[in-house]
Amino acid sequence: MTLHLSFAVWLPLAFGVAGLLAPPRLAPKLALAGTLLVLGYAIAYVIDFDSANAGLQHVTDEIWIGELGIHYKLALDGLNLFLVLLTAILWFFCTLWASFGAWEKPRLFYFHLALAQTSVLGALLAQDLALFVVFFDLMLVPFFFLTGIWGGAKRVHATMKLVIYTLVGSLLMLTAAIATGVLAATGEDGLSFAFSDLAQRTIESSTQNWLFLAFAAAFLVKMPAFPFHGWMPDGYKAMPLPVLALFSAVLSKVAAYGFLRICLPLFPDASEHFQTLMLLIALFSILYGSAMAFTTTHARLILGYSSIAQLGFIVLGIFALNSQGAQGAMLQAFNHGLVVAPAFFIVALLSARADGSEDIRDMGGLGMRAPVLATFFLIVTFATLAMPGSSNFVGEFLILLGVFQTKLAIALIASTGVVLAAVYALRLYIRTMHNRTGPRVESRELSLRDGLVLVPLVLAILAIAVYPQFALQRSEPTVTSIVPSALEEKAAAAPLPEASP
Amino acid sequence: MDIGWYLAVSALIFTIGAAGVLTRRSPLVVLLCLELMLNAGNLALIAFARMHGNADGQIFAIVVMVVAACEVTVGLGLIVAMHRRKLPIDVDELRELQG
Amino acid sequence: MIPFAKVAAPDVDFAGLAPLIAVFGGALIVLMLGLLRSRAARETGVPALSVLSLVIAIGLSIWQWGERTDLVAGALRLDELTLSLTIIFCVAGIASILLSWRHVAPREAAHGEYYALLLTSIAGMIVLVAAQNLVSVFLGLELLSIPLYVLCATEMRRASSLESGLKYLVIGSVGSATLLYGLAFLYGATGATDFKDIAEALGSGGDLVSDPLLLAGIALSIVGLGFKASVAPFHQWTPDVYEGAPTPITAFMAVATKAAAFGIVLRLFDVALIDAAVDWGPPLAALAAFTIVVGNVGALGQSSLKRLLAYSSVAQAGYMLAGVVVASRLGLQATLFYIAVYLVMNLAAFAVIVARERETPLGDDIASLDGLGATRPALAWPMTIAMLALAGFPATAGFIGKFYLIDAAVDGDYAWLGIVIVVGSMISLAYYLKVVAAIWMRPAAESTDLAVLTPGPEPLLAGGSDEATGLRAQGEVVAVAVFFGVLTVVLGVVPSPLFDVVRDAGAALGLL
Amino acid sequence: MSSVELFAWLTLLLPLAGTIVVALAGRRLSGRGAGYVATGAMTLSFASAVGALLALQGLHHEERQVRAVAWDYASTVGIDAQISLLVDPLSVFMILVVAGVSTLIHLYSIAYLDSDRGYVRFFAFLNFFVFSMLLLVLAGNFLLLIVGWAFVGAASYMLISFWYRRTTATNAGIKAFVINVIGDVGLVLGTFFIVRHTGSLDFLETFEGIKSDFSPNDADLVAGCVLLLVGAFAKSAQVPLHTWLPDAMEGPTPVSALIHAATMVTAGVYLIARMHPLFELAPTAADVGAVIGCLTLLIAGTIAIAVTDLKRVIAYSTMSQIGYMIMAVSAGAYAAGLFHLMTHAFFKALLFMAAGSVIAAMAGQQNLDRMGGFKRSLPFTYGCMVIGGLALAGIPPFSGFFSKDEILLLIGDRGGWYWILYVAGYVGAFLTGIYTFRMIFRAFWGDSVPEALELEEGHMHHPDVHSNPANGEIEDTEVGFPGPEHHIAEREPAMKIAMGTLALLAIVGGLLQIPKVTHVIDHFLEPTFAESALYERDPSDGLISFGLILGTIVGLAGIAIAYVVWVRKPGMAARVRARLRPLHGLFANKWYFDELIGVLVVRPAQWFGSFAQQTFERVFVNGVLVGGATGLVRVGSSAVRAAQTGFLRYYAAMLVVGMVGLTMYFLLLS
Repeated sequence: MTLHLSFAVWLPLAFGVAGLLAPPRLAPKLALAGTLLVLGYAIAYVIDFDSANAGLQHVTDEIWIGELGIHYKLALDGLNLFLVLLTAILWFFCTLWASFGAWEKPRLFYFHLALAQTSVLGALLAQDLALFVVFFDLMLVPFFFLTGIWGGAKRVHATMKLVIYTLVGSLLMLTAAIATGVLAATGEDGLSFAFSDLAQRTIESSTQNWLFLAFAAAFLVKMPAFPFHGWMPDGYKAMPLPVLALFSAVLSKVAAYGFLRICLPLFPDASEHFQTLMLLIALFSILYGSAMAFTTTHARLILGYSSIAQLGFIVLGIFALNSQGAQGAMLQAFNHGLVVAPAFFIVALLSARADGSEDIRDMGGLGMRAPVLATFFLIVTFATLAMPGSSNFVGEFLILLGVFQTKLAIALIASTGVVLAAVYALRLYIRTMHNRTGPRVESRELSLRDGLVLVPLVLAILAIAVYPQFALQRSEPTVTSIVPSALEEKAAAAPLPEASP
Repeated sequence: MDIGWYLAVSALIFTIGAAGVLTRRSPLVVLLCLELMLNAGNLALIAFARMHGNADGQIFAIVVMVVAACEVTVGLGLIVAMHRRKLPIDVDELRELQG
Repeated sequence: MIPFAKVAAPDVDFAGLAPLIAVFGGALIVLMLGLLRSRAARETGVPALSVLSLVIAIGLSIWQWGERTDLVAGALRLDELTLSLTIIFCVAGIASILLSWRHVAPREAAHGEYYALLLTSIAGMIVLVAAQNLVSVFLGLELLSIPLYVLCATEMRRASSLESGLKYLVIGSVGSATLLYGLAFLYGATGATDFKDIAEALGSGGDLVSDPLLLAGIALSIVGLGFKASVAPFHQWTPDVYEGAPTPITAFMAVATKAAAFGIVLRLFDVALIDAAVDWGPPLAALAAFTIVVGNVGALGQSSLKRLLAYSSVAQAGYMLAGVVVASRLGLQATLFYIAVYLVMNLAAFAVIVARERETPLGDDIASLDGLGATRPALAWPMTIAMLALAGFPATAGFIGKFYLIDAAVDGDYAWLGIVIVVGSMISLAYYLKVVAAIWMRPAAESTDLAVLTPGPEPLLAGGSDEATGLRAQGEVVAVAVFFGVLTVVLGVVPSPLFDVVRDAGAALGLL
Repeated sequence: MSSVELFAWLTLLLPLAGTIVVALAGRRLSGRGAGYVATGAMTLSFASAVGALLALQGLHHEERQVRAVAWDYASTVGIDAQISLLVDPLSVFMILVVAGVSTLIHLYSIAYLDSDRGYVRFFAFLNFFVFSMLLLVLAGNFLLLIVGWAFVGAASYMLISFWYRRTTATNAGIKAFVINVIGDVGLVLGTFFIVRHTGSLDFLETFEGIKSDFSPNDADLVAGCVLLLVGAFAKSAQVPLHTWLPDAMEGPTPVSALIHAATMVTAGVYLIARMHPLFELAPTAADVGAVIGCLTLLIAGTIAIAVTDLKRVIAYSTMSQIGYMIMAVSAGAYAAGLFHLMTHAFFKALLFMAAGSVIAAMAGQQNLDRMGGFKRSLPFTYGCMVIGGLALAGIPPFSGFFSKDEILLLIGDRGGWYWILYVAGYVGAFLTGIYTFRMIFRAFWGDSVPEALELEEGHMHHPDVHSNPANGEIEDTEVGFPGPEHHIAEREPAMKIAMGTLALLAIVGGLLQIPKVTHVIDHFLEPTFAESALYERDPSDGLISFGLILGTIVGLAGIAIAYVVWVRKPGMAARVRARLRPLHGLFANKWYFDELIGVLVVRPAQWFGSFAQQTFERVFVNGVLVGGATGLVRVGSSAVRAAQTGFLRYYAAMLVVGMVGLTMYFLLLS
């Protein structure tokens, strides 16, 4: 059974272009069709996936630019399988959600949405460093327009800030990526950016360091991690919610994925060298994000800062530099995406019931006539705060266990983040659904149409909560093959000191 | 023979020309000074040609003279055009474009 | 009895000179044709003929592709570098002719002269990049510059046009004088004007490489050529001249002049002075970095699009210089690649500016683009693509170009220059994206719609004010914009053909 | 699948099924339908629990530890978490208590919660809670234990803020939840410390390997056990993590009876008993548990004397009783601790139910000062209250007497410094007597308050406007608090049955385990504690009889004092209070624990939050990082544009300067 990955990658764009040419009222339908097809593909991939195989599957490998040694190489493995699935799921449902609203210039809107999906899928599936960079930077373009054209107040300023800020990192990454390829290339075997080739070649530690830092800059800004989140508040406030849901749920994961895919395998020494630094950044992200989340009153920003904290956990797991941490990070990336998107959807519903306001001070008592909505929101809330029994908990459990075994103190401090999460998540729930009814609030039950978006996502959350093993067993071979490689090379670099007689 | 002196002179001329361009406000004088700079180059070329004992430099110099002539002509043309437009013949007045 | 003086007629390789001849010939014919009475002949025939001659020149260059011979007693060199650049000049020429057609400038300075000068300038460029002899270098340089001085000033009703002309002339002459002085020193140091001989002289070892005469020569030539390529701190004429000159001419200067300058820079430094690379490498790298910063920083907060693009062209010059600095074949190819890409990106942008200058009373102010996305998608998309490409976004030619340049820089142990390039790009985002934002994210100003809707009849009296010309049909302008916009994306996705071209050109300079 | 496993699964899943059915179909069920469905589910669950008991007894003595595995939950990279139950005497004992008491409380709630708008929601939550509790006690590995642990906390949160329009209720809810999460974290970290060495999350495997994995009092093991204790303390409301329990009384009374008396709060006791192999290998940690338990029982006792809120009195007494249990299981008196857990479940649930009846009669008013003279109007409730009270005060032959005495007996038998705990235990018993009967006397004796009189005339008091007794804000009756109708045991057969049954159990429950006479629980639990060194002990007869007598005397003395102070000499209470003002202040303000935590934890967190929000974000993140960079660029930009003067000669000058500079550089190079 061969499922060409190129289809999955380019389908959305194809439909997007078609929508651009079709009459406006068809645009949303075409977009939906495209995303649905991709979702079908993704599910097929998951079914077809050989969970025993640590290597690449469904490989597509062409030379794109021979002169620069850039391959057009796509493949699936345990690292990106579930992120691809996540992308497919969320894009379908967010497009569905978007199709509820009426956008001016609809064709352009859905075109950019599709372009975004193509670039994200490309970045996830790319098995060539340069190709990854291409898609990674391309991701920003559609979001620049989506925010700038259809965004809220101060959208132009916000979108400029967002794009420039995040590109600052990405461009450094561009140089680093090229340098990686060039410096890794040796006399006999020429320039090549394919991960498989790069993994064979070695780069001296001193060089690794600055390369690593450049990549880290790109990823940390994109996530965002403290203190590189300056663009986040404005950007989040300005984006249209369906777009924001995608941005927060998927793009940050691509950054996390970048660490696993690039930094650990290609710069093992540097990863080792900067481990503590990265762990500290992660730790601060957790604490700072949480603190911000339980002080701000803007519903979007609560989720935004909570994402900073969650991403902090993911980075924590990645830089535990052991397979538990990596597995946890992998799972958590999937979980967080799956949880935060419906959360944003719920925020949309809430503000619709609170007279358009997204400030939790204007909400309250919304659960009164909406038991179903309240229930779903409660489930999402518990998942957000990584309540045991949710898949998020399994993720955090693995992450903390991983860190616990390398840097005990950090694990202990980080665990307070779990408590803080409980505070801000419940605060959001209570201040909106419970307490006295707000002045301009009218409590309404979930409409059937909204149900179409919310119910499947919540069901997905429950499903993965009951059987996280489904994801874990598929990602395990790859993760274990990637992470220890970072460590054993380190071991090779520095042989264990002999016990002195 | 020692061409040091020739070079010194040409350098002097070049400097004078440059100084003139920098100090004079009338485009006409500026053009003259440009001529000086170019001819400083010529002098150097010929001197070197003499030193190396080959004709390349001299040919070069002759070419330069031609070119210099064209340049000045065009310059004068422009100045005339400006005069027709009643624009001040003063390089310091040309400040519409800046920033 | 008087012996017959026998003058051996030199055997001229007409095939090799064919492109040059085509352009020169075109210039002469056009000049003649310009004297005709009928307006149709002057206003349509002349540009058409000029385009034709350029097309022929392109055809001939393609025909000559692969030839590597010396022409005119070794004064000129025919190889892929020359030919590829020739094609670039001709394309730029055709574009700017199409933009000039029905533009105000040629009418004010009789059509014949206008187009003839343009063609002459192109001829000069060809000579310049083919030059492998100090004399022909200077000759070519002046041949390309002097017509441009005039062309800048052709919109004689606009004081700023004249001003830019004079400024360009004076500063340009200082530049050429400097160059000349530098060339003189080079000659003095090496005793040769032919690049080959110079290279041999340098290559022969000895302490010539550290001879003050040579070094002074190099320094002065850097200044002279850097001026043409608008390398900071010799860039200051650029914004003023670009802004003042008629927009089609600005477009031409922006792409062609820069290409020519870099063409000769490549030949002079990577062929003749290659062995002195240790001397000129570091300072050139410093200049490149400085240029990148100055250009990008200067472009911020400009409200005139032409001025903005002028500064951006300064920055781009810095990027290209990085390719020269590394003094490697890879660097040469990267530079050449970027020159081509740069041409494509800029022509798209300038075409849109021309169109808007005619459609709106706002001239080249950035506000003239407000709401373009809604009113004129055919112009909005090319401009957007061009801006994103200049900013180096992927899936555009600009990205590949930068990629290649950084690749070369890192490969030549100038990784820090690679960093400077991306830092520059970061800054550049601020103004490129501002343009894109204006196109898509601002409401359209009323006046523009009006101008679009009523493309009134052509006023009988030739040469009205800008407003009068503003209401003219301009299919060709839009066509140029769209063509180069599309090309930008195509080259961004399938750059391989361009890579083949630059590989040949790189191979042509055997010394590397 | 063996019958044991089958019954275990049924016990676990029936309440869950109940939840789902009620949640989906509840609104369609008429009247009390939801209540009946939920109670039915619980009854079946209890039945299958009994089935599990029988099936387990059917097995051979050594085989009474059954693992029931469903599927792999998270078994990857070195952890092996499955959906697996551990069915052994301990867990069966727990599910019997939990399911049994829960069934009765469901029954009680059918009537008590009637006419509450949240009726359906209530039973859905209640069933879900029982499911979580059963999951907790049946869990076969650490991960699943933690899951149950957290679910219980969540359910408790949902039920505490059941009347979510009350800010007091929501605040109490979040407080309870957050403290419970702290417990979860403790549990998780504790697990890490242990798993790190044992390499397995499964209980049985962990316990088997434990001796080889750890040396006695191994640092990691002690750390792990102490962290487990943190979890236990948070759940079981032991100092200093107890502050949520009194506030939790915001929940409906049946909730207090079920969660905050009978089941959830005893999870800590279960945990320690379950982990006894670890604690016996880490005596230091065990001693910490014992000491904290002891402290709690004293502190809670003293507070219970001072507070005036009926339910809070019972809540503090719960804390104190759980103090006994924690002390017991930490000191190795496992059977005794669990025995007390059981009897306590009976009489404490009973007390809460009775209190609920009184509160209903008071139309939601819970303040003891406003009560009095309900003896006549609420005879049945009064009877139950007295029975519960006697059991709680440890008066023979009521159940509490035997269980409490056995605990103290075995602690005394440990000798050494445990004597301190022994003495403290009796002091606690004395306090118990006082506060229990203070409560009873003040509520039921004395002269009747208007509500009581009204009830004697045969109709219940209903205020025309409902207000939250806690803070007086007007109730939002849309979510039905307090339901327009109140329900007292006297008029509701369902409540009568539930309370009657519990009263009976409270009386006879103690007979299961009478020193020297019956050892039912000892023998039943034996397989679980087979490995334990501390399990089999028989104290000297002298100690036994001394303990029994002392216990009786202390209990009676307490009651007597309560009688004197609050019945015989009215006004003496005031005088005592005046005499011991500082002490009373300390007690009445609950030893200032809330304030302490506020200063140490809450305030700093809030300060950090607002600092980040108001200062750091603006100054550093946006100011220095973003503003700094952009500012730098701006400066450069203005500089470049300032240089662009437009003066031709200036440009020429720049050109020349550049030229000279470059030439200089090159000449210096040579």
